[in-house]
Amino acid sequence: MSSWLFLIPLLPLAAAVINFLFGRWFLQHASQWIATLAVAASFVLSIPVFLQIASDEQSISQHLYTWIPAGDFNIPVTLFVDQLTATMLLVVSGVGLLVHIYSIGYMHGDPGIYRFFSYLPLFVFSMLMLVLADNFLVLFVFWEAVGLCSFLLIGFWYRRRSAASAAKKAFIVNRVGDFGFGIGILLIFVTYGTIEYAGVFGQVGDATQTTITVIALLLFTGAIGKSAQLPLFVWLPDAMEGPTPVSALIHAATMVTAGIFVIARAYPIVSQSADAMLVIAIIGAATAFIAATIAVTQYDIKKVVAYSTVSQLGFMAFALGSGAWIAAIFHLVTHAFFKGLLFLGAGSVIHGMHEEQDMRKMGGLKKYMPLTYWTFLIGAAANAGIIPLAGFWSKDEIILGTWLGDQPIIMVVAFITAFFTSLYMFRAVFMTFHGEERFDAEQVHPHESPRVMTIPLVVLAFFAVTVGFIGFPPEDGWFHHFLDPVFPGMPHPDVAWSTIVLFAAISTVIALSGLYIQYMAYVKRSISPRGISELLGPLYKLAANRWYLDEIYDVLIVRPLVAFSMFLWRFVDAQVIDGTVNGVGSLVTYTSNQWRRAQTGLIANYVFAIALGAVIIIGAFMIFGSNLFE
Amino acid sequence: MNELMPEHFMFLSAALFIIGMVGVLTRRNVLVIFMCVELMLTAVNISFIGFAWEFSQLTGQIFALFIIAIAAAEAVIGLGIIMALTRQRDTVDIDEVRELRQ
Amino acid sequence: MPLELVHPEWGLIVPLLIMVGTIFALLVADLILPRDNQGAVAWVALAGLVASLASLLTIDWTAGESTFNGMFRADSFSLFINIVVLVAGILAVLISSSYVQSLQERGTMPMPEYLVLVMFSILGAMLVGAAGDLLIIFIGIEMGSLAVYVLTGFARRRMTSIEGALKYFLLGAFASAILVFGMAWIYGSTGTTSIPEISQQVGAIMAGEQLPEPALLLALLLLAVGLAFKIAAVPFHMWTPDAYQGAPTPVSAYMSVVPKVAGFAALARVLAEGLGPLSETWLLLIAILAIITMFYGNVVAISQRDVKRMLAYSSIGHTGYILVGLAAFSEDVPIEMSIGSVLFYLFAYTFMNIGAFAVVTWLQHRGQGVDLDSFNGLGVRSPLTALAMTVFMFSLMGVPPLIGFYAKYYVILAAIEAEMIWLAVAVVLASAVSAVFYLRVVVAMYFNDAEGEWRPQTTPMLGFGLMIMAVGTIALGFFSGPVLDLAMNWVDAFDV
Amino acid sequence: MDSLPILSLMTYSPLAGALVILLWVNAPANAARWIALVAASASLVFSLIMLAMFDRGESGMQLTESFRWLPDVGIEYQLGVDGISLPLIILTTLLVVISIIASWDAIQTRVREYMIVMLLLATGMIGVFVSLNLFLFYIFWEVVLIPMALMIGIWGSANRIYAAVKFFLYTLAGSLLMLVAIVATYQSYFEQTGERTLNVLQLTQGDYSTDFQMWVFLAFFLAFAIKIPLWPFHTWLPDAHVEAPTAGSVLLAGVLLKMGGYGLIRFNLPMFPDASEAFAPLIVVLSVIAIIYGAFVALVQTDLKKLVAYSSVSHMGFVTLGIFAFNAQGMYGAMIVMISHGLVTGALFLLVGVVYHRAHTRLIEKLGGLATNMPIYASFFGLFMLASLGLPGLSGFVGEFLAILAAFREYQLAGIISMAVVILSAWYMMWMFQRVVWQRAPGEPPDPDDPELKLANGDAPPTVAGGSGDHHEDVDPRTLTDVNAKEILTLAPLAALTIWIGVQPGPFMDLMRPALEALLQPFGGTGF
Repeated sequence: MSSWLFLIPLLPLAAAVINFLFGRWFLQHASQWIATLAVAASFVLSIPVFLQIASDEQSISQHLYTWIPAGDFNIPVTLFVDQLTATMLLVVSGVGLLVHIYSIGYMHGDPGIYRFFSYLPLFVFSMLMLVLADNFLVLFVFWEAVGLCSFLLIGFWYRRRSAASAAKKAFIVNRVGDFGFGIGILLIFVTYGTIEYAGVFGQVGDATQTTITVIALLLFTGAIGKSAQLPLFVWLPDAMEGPTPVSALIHAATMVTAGIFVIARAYPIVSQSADAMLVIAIIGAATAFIAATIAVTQYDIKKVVAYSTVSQLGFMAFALGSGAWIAAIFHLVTHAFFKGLLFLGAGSVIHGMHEEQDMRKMGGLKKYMPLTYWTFLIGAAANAGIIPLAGFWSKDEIILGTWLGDQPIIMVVAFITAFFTSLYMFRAVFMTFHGEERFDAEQVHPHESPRVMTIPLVVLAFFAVTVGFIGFPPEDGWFHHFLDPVFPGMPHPDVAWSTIVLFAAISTVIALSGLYIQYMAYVKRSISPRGISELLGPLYKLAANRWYLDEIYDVLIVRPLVAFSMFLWRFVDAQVIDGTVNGVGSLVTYTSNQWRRAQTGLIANYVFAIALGAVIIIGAFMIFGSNLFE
Repeated sequence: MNELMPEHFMFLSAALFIIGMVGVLTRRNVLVIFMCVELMLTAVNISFIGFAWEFSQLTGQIFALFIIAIAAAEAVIGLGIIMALTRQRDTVDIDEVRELRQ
Repeated sequence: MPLELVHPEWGLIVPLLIMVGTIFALLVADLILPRDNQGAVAWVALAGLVASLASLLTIDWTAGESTFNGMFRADSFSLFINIVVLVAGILAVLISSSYVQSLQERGTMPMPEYLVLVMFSILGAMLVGAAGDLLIIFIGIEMGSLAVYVLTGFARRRMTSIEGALKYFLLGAFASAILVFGMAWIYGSTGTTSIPEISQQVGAIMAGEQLPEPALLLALLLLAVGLAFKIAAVPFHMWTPDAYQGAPTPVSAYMSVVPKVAGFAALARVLAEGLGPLSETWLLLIAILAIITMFYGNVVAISQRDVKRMLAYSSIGHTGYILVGLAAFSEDVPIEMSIGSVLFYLFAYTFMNIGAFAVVTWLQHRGQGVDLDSFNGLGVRSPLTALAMTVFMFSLMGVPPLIGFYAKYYVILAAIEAEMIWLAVAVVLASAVSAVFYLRVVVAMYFNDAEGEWRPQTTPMLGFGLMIMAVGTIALGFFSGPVLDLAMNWVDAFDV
Repeated sequence: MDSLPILSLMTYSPLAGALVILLWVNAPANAARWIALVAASASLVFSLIMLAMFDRGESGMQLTESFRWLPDVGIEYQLGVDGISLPLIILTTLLVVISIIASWDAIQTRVREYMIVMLLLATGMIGVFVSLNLFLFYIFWEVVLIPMALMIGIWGSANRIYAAVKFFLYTLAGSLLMLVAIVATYQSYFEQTGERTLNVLQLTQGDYSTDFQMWVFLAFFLAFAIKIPLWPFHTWLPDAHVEAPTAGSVLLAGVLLKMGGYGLIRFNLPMFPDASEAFAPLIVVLSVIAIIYGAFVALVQTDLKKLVAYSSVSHMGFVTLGIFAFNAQGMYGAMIVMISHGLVTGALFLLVGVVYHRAHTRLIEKLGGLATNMPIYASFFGLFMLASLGLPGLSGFVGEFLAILAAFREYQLAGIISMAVVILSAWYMMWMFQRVVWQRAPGEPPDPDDPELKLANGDAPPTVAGGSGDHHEDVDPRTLTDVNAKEILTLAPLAALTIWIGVQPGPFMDLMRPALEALLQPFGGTGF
């Protein structure tokens, strides 16, 4: 079967190219079907791959061609599938397919639809290649490629300054991460002489502990950028400028999890360095907490979901950091479904509200768009970790993992964050669908979205409910056994049922308390959110202003660099270097003007010059060159 | 007691030559300068003759003859140019002839 | 002692005899032809020059025969000098005939006299080239100079012309006096005026001694000074800018080449051949003169607006380059390149420098001045002329593949073969400086817009001359092989 | 040597075209254009034939031609190609054809002269890459200067004369010392072997004393460093680029800069290995400075051409960085960067030319929203923008990554610092792209549903006064037409090659392998 493995990424690529070349003049709306079919095909093709991996636990690989034959730096392009990849294949192509279907409805009538449906499959292609790569450089290539697609799709409505800026910001911030990632690859090559997974992982131990730590951290810098960890997550909220399906696919379900995927992929290296894992855990926890606090204060429905994404990515990160590898991947999978669902739901709301995103102008939409409501509710509940939805199992397991990986502080942070999670999720639900209608009924006529959009919602909702059970019972589910080969030598502490139940109970209580508070606040109105925000004062302002990260970057990095560049250009280039060059020129001219004065025009002086010259020469020779005076 | 030695010729010619040179350097009148040049040539002639006398050859004397001839030609041309000058501008003072400079 | 008259070998002096004949023909033509229509004489002169050039073939130069008791020598060196000056003469006649006849200069300029003077100075230069005796060198140089003094003042109604002539004449006479005084001292300290004998005598004197005796040294320096004046080496160059600027343009063209050639021929004959054994003494002097000269000339040229004056300074700069070749001379191991590069440079210089002046002449014919602005927009007004001027400028700048580059290359080669890398570096630095003012002309021609009135006029002869020189400047570089071989033969000429 | 003198044919067919135009005194403009196009295409065809005749297995010079020219001074007419020069030659011939097509409509004044100059330039550039005799090389090297200076000075924009003169003097001054060095090498070889030759392959055999190598190396290096241009010898480049006509910029960036890198590879390394080793650290430092410096300065440019020019300084830094790491990746990197930079930057200048031809300004703040009416243009622009900022899968990445890797192997810090360019290049390129191709022009009414307007913040662009001296009224992109067939014809091949090299550089690298291996022998040939 490995013979047609290459079709899985190729079909979306083909669709992308066709739509890009012919979309504008020939295909127009037809492009959407080409794209959707291609992605569907690659989804269908990935199923047997998954099944084969599941049945016989052999990894598959297919060599395509040699990319860079630069002496001993020889980079093949080889597709490689193991359990981790297989899982990602299904997630990517599956969610990708649903988003494609959804987009048919969402993007209907947009003049640039052919661009949309060439960028989107291009993204699917890149993401598939990213997970299929068998060496770090190819991984890096498509790491950048997904970044490009995200750039193109965020800037899809490029005539908006905000969209264009957001796209640029996303790409550049990601590049900051890639800077470290790239150096990591260089270091890997210099250390191990190869950058193919097999080769590297085979000889991890050969390097010194510091080297391993440095490599691990460098790889993680890449993840920080791509998976929107502190301090680089600033690009993700802005990325919401893109069409909502894009946010669902790229900025929730797949691309942003690439960082998590890479760390998991680099398990043999990362797991060797306790320091690196600690750093990862801390950064992850911090990210999860900060993002959650911000999410509570946002009014833009998409921004809420976006920050929740950042927060969830933080969960995955510190899961990895504290050794709960499988839990992280598990959460990655469940998160893909419920977060995708949440975004699509939000999109459906926005669609129904005529592109209105501010929750303060919504409310009581429940009766206008019931299907959207229920699906969104499921997603929110899953995200908040209400038993028995998917989010509950994975998140609960992560928190458990932190305890098992004895990181008590992280665990506490995790619980607090979980509380905030349910706060902002249900805040969004109640502000949007309950309470009185705050929109002006003359202009806005809320309506349910068309079938093509709601069906994906339902499918995703179904998974958001069920997918959690692949990880049941906790620590010992089918999913764990499936992924086990990917993380060889990972400790399997056998956990007492009591512990599991205890943790489950705690997180359920937390989740429900959040739900209760928000119900009181936005439905029963017995608590005034404004009152609380005034109570918190500066803390609230801090969160509401996204912890001032953008401003800090602007003042500390952007402006100084621009000033420095101006200095280099205006002073070093124009004054120093060119000044020297022109200085030589003017010096020669000046000398010329001085020397020409010797030419007085007076014969007397001319004769004198001749005589003087003769005398000097003769004199010089008489003194130095002869024995006249002896 | 004092018979003629080659040195006498040489010192005489050297003296004349330097006198001529100084004249050229100091005087401003074209004609005088020209005369000084002629004086220098004469000095050369003397030294040639002197050497010829010393070596008792004819070569030097022939050379001197040629110098005299050429000096004559030079005189013709020089005076011609000076005439043209005076025709253009009524002066023989070289300091007034400095349109071309720098 | 008795002088026995030997029967001279007239065969060896045929080229000179032809020149003399031409001169008589011109004088006769002057008598018979009416004043107002003397265009034909130009053809007479050309015919004479070409015939003389052709007659060079009748002589076997490699034999190095000589006549008049070795006073006149027909060797490869003199052959090369003859070729250069005759070619220069042809080009000069081509570019000047129309200028002299037309009324560019106030007051008439009688064609035949002009040509006669040109012929005389060429004859002088040929004599210098063939000189085997100081006397011949003196006569040749004077013959050339005297003629050129007159030519400089030939526009006798224009004060600047007179002024140039006067300055040139007075300084020239002064320098000749110094030169001939030097000759006297040579004669005094060696007892002969024949160059080969001088070299033997000096060799004998120097045998064993490190330092030359003062008299000989004095003689050497006086000669060097006298000749340095003729080739316009700093600080004996003062006359050059004024004379070039004052003289009628074709004359400037002519006098920028032939007297220089004569001067270098004399230098080579006297210093390299006659005083070769003294070379340790004079090489350094020449090298220093070379550097001072090339930098002074090129630097001062930058601040000139008058193109003729600019070219005058540039010609001073080129003197510096050529001196480098001479400074590469060495007595014991003959470096073929040294004098060879000097000769080749003179050859190359003939084409590009006369060419540059010719374009100025061409512009004056069309009512333009001689300052830089009169070149504005030439690229549009007359693309071909502009192209020719561009070729000359870049060639003078030493940009490949033009002949000027080859000349400079050989000079540098000579310097480096003589292990004087600093001299080579000086040459290229000076060329870099020179690029500035040569480029300025090109900029004016192509980048600036035309201004001033434009008097179209047909000057076939001048155009033809321009074409020859442009083509020569381009082509003779590629095929510089034979020319170079010819130049290299100086070695067997000066049996060093 | 086989019958067909393919190299000479390739080199002189443009010259022949130039002569035809020159002699046909009153040729109509179109005739001149067509003659030029035919001549250039002929040379392109010949270069492709050469590629076909080329034996990829061989490391030495191939298709050599030679005849004795001025033997007594060691000057011979010797041509030949190897895996190093071949790609650059084809790049040259291709770019020349493209430039001629690109100036078809853009140049309306003095077309005859323009085409003559263009063809002379072509012959000079090809000659530089094929000549094996130092003298011949020097001739071609200098011959390139004059037509380029004329092109800038005559057909350039506002401040052209200053730029032309600066370009000419700068580069001439640089190359003159090389002339002395050439002669010195010749002499030194003559003293060693008693053989008078300027043939590079022979001169490489000689062994020169170390201090001799030192100064001769520097003399060569100066000439090449100015051409590349390496910091701090780069200041002629922005002026020249800004003032030159589009085709001029294309050839300047596409080929002339490569002559510097080629010279280093062909002459400095083989002839003076000791000096190369000795100076390597210094040069690596300069390269890193150039890479970062160029990127920073590009960050604040307001003139499109200046921005691309400074980005060139940054990119070309990778060439020297790779070369002087002395390992396989470095050499491959340097070569591929040269090719890729030729394609990408050439294309970027073409694109700038397209918009300049329509909107008559190159000022970034005057432009905007080009994507709306010029979708094809926008696509090309995006592609080359991405290639220039080193997006993997496009040509830029392969070369630069290899160069960085090579540097990282030898000088870790240099590798790390130069890696930072991935951020900076993304920054300035994306900023430019966002301003010019996306958003809206200042001339247009703003977007009503732009949230930016409601909460008016967002990154304020670094606004800098100055830039090109062209007229400045705002441009309304709605009046601009998309690229026409001719322009697509010029851009498409570059795009294709850019993608090809990015996706599968293998064939190109196989072409160079033998030559590069041989080149690296004296340096231990690490990395193979």
